[in-house]
Amino acid sequence: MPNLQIIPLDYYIIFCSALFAIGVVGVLVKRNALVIFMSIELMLNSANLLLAAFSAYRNDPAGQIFVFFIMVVAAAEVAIGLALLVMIYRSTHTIDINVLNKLKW
Amino acid sequence: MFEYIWLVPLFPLIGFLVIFFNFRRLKGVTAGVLASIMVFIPFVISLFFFFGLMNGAEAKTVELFSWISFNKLSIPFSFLIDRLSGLMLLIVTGVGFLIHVYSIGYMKEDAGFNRFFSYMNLFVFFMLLLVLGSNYLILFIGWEGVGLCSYLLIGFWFKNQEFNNAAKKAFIMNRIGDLGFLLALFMLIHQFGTLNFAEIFSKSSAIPVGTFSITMITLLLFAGAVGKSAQIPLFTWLPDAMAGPTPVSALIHAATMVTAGVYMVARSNLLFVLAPVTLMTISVIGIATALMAGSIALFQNDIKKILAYSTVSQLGLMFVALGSGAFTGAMFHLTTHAFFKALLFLAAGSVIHALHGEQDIRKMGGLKDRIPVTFWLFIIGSLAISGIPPFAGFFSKDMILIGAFHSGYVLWVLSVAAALMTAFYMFRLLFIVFWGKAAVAADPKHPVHESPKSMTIPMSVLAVLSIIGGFIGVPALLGGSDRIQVFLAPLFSSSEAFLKHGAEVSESSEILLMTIPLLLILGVIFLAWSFYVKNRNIEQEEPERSFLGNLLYRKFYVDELYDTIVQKPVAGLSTFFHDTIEVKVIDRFVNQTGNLVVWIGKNIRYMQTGNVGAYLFFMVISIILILVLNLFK
Amino acid sequence: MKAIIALSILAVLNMFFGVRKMKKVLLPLIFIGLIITMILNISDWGKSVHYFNEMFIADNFSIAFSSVLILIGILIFMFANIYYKGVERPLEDIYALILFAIIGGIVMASFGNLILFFVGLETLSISFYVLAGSKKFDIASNEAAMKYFLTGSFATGFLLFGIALVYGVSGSFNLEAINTYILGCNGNVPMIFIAGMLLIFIGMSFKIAAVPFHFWSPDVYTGSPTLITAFMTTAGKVASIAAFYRLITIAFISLHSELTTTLTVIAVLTIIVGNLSAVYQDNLKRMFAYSGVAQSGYLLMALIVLGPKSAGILLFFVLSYVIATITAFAVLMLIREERGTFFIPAFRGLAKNNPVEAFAMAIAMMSLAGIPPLAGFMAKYNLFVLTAEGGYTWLVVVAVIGSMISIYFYFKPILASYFSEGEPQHKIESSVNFKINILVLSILMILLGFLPQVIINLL
Amino acid sequence: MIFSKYLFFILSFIAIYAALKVLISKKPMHSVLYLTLTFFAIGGHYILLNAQFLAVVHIIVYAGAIMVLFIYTVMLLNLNIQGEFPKSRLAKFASAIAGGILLFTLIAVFRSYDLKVLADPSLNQIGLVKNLGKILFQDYYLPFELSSILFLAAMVGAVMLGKKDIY
Repeated sequence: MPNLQIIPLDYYIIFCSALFAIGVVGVLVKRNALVIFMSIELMLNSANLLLAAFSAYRNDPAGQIFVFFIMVVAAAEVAIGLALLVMIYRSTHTIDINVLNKLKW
Repeated sequence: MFEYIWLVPLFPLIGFLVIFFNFRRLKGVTAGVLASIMVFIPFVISLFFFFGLMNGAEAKTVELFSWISFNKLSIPFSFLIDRLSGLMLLIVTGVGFLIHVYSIGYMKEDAGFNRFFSYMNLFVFFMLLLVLGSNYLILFIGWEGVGLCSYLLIGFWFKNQEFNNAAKKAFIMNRIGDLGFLLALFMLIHQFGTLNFAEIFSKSSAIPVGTFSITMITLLLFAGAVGKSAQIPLFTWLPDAMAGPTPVSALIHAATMVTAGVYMVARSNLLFVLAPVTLMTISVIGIATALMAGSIALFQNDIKKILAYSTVSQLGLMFVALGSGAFTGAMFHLTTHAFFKALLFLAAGSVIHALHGEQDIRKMGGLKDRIPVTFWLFIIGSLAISGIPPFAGFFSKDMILIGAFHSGYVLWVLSVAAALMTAFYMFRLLFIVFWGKAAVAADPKHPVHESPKSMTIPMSVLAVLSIIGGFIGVPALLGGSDRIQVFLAPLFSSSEAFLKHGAEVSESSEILLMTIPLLLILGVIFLAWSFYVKNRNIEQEEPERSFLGNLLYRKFYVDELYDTIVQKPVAGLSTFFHDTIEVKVIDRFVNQTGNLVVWIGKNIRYMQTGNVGAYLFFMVISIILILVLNLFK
Repeated sequence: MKAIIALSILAVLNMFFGVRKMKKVLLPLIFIGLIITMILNISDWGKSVHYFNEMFIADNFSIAFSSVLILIGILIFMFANIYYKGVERPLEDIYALILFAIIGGIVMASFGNLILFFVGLETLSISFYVLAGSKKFDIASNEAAMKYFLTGSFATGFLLFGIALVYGVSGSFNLEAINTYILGCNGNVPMIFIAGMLLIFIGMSFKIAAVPFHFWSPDVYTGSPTLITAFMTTAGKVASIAAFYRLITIAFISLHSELTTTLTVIAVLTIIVGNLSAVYQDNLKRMFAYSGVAQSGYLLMALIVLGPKSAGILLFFVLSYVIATITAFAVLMLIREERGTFFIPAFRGLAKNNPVEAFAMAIAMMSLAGIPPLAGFMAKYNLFVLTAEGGYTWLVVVAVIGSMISIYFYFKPILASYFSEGEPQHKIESSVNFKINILVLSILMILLGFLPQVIINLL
Repeated sequence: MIFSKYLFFILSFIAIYAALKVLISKKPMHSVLYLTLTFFAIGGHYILLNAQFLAVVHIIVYAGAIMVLFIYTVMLLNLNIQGEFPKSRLAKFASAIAGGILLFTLIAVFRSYDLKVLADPSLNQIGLVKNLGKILFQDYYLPFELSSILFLAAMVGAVMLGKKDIY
């Protein structure tokens, strides 16, 4: 029996898509590596929320478990990403991704 | 006894491996002797096989191991020994052995002696694989392998950039042909579900004549043959390939590898007769090549280049035979051509050797008395190639001409013209090189000397073969029994039914067909004699003269007549073919294709801008495209 | 499963000895460990064990590809001492990361559930990000790592979103369950599911560097330390294509026909762009990067036509690619060590002074180019036959033309080492051990060319 | 339950506003802070979905660990004074268009399918620690263990990148 009171799943999907698109635009629009990382985190988070929503509306815990693993991976990725960022900063003294153009053609 | 067929390719392979891995250690002529033995043993085995086949032994497929098998498709690694491969086996090992022996003397002073012999043995191995393979895949592997060896050997003296370019050109041109071959293989799999000769040919008999797919397959196979056997438009690599050592030219670029195309077409005769369009294409391309290469050869001045163009021309004639359905004629000419062209190349090598590397015939002359053995051998070779009875070339050329006659008078006339050109340029070469005065003063430090025994003996054997080789195919008209026709009949008889012949040639007209070309050839030889012996009319690099001055300089009116009516136009045509068609059109086309690829490569890499932002942007665009195109159809 | 446990123990042991500065122990330890892992891995052959609630499936396919991955590990460590010749440090961290990446790869070849797939993929990727930047004071290496990280985690975002959509519709992460769901739809699969599937495929296309998601690979492979490049091109490709194959054949097999057009277009683009871009490169390392892109295109062909033999052919292709690539990289590393450059002239006169190295390089390049009768030829040949049988003749035509073009650049080092004029460079000293290793690999390439059935019939 | 709907809109608005602000802000530090705000809003969504465990972990991991790392980096490298690296207007415009098309594609895809709602999230118990813990350590034991390898790899990697050796 559909409960009219609950929030429709569509809302979550649209919200998550919007968040995902904002993340994508952030990656494309920014040159600051740090902000690009943050945008990627946004993308991951939108996927997380989507999974959690699906999981809750299906009454299936697997989705929430996956969210848990995505958080694990995101933490690891951020640790590595920031370490790389520091490394780049040490050699170029900037975090502008446009300076990464030695390798081309 | 055919179970032991795998021994035949095994020996050259062992030879290659042993020499290749010890090529620092082997001293003196050891490598050469070893390599020769490794070709001699297969030759002996092949002889046994051949006599077995002559005595009526059945053709046999010897499966060594299962190689590739899909649910439907299975390709065993197996050898096929039948009369066709038996004949080829004999040519490859026999001529190969003689040339190996010759090379011991020829290459003795070369620093790359051991390397040379390892490549030569590898070549023989691949050639045997090509000949023995019982399916198109093994044939293709041999095909690629001989190409690779030819490439290695053309570029053998790799210090010279020009030689290197020649090697590259040979490689590229062969690749273009191979593309056709490979596509044909896939189409064969698609059509027949197998690559085995026996299965394909048994299945093909059920297919009506002129089907599109068979026509495509045969045209693509022929494209492979065009590349390998140097036909129009892919023939220009062969003259350039003369950059390699002379024995290589003799073995690979005259006797064996370049004839692989002819062999392949003859092997697939049951497919080709199903495609009349292809057969006609083969005839047209063959005769065009024969005429074009022949006319280019008329006025070349490099001894090896002349022989190279001659090879192209003779291969053209073989294709004429194939195209007109005279498969036996093609194989016969292939055999005799292997003998006399190898002989001519080796003799040319001997001349070059005697003159310490000189290849320009204008700087030769009067060698008749100084290197008499080579001289006589050269005469035998020239008579054989020109088709003077009773030398080998007469009979095989006769068979081709009769085959061409069946396809129409025009083809016959053009083939005769090609044969006449052959006689002219061969005797021009002979007369210029051996008659007259020595063009270069004898250098006391490097006297002109006859070649050593290790070189003359193989040549003599080849000369004997060039004399008697034709007797395996003496036509009934001359009281022979045409043994080669009988020998190869099991392979070609079933395709006879598909060929529509013109009117049966009566005995009297056959005599005419035999004698008219012969008389013409004799006339052409006389012409060459009057040009180059009597009047010694050799265009040295001399100052430009006005037309009037020229008229005064050449006192004989007859000469002028010849000059304007015969020589000028022919020479003009010859230059035109060489300078315009070959160099400008074909070479340029090949080079441009290569350049185009490089140009695209050069520019396409700028897509890789080096900017991550751009990469990410491209990715997003592609993702959107993929999503939209897939979801909103 | 056993292989993963053994590798984890090995990695930890390796770090332990590394911290203790016992440099001499490390490589022998890793060799023994990897060989034990290989044996443990193969011991499950034919049993098809399903571990942990269908999480991890050790069927023959996964064991075969895991073995290839372990083999890559053995080969890479074989040549590690050449690359890290003058380094004092025990380098246990780099070795450990290589082992971790192999674990990730094995998981990717054996998963039965998208959660495990994701964890494996990320283990592999994170190790790769770090390894790419492991030459810390080399700006090219930094740049490679950063580019790889940015593009890689971006692609991961799309992959995750795709997984979320697939889960949202089908309600499970289990591959079999997803397939059951698709079958239950009776051909009326919702668009949202297809969108999710496409996003997953886009993520995988990124990992195997297929055009138009290949942009990272030339730069990353050029900038990374050479040994790592050799590792990443091989292990990354093998693991990703295995995962891709598993996804397609188990989860999305019923929707395969929907995908073929997209896959074909991607394969064609990949072959063309990869081969053409490599033509102009004189920097061998970069040339390898582009040619690796082209090879991905051939790999994709195996996913387009799925027959009973396509897994075997994929395995054979991957194996021949791995052996040839690592052999070529080994010689390349040696030359770089001595001559300081990756450019073609460094190969001049190699045949004269270092015949073994030149021979191995020539065999490897010819195998990659697909010259018969070497392994690479048989691999390509079988693949093309498979595709032609499936009716994709024009795809085969493109692939054949592509490999014709590839001969041009693959032959550059052979030409330089055997045929180039000019003064040959001085001799490069190399150990007997190294010579034997590359010779064995060359012989393997020749042997495999004659016995493709042995490998293909395994699966 | 109207209340929860309002809460959804408020949280969504905060999240999207903050997410946009992450992009618009010129100083990295501001971006980081706005991102933290977004994360808190998403945490609110988790609670709304009755996924308490995830909400807690989310706050701890993202707001607690990841954002602290970001802030640390910003301060360590003194990035705030570096300011912006502006992209050209065209690039910005193209990016926005691309993102917009992506969004529309996704929404169009979702609109075409009526997602079945099988359960009321406010009533089910799956998001509780007890339930999740049981499943995690029974069915998903293997990925859990493997994630320890992943962490080990990340740790080794981060330490290695931080050291001052050449290799």
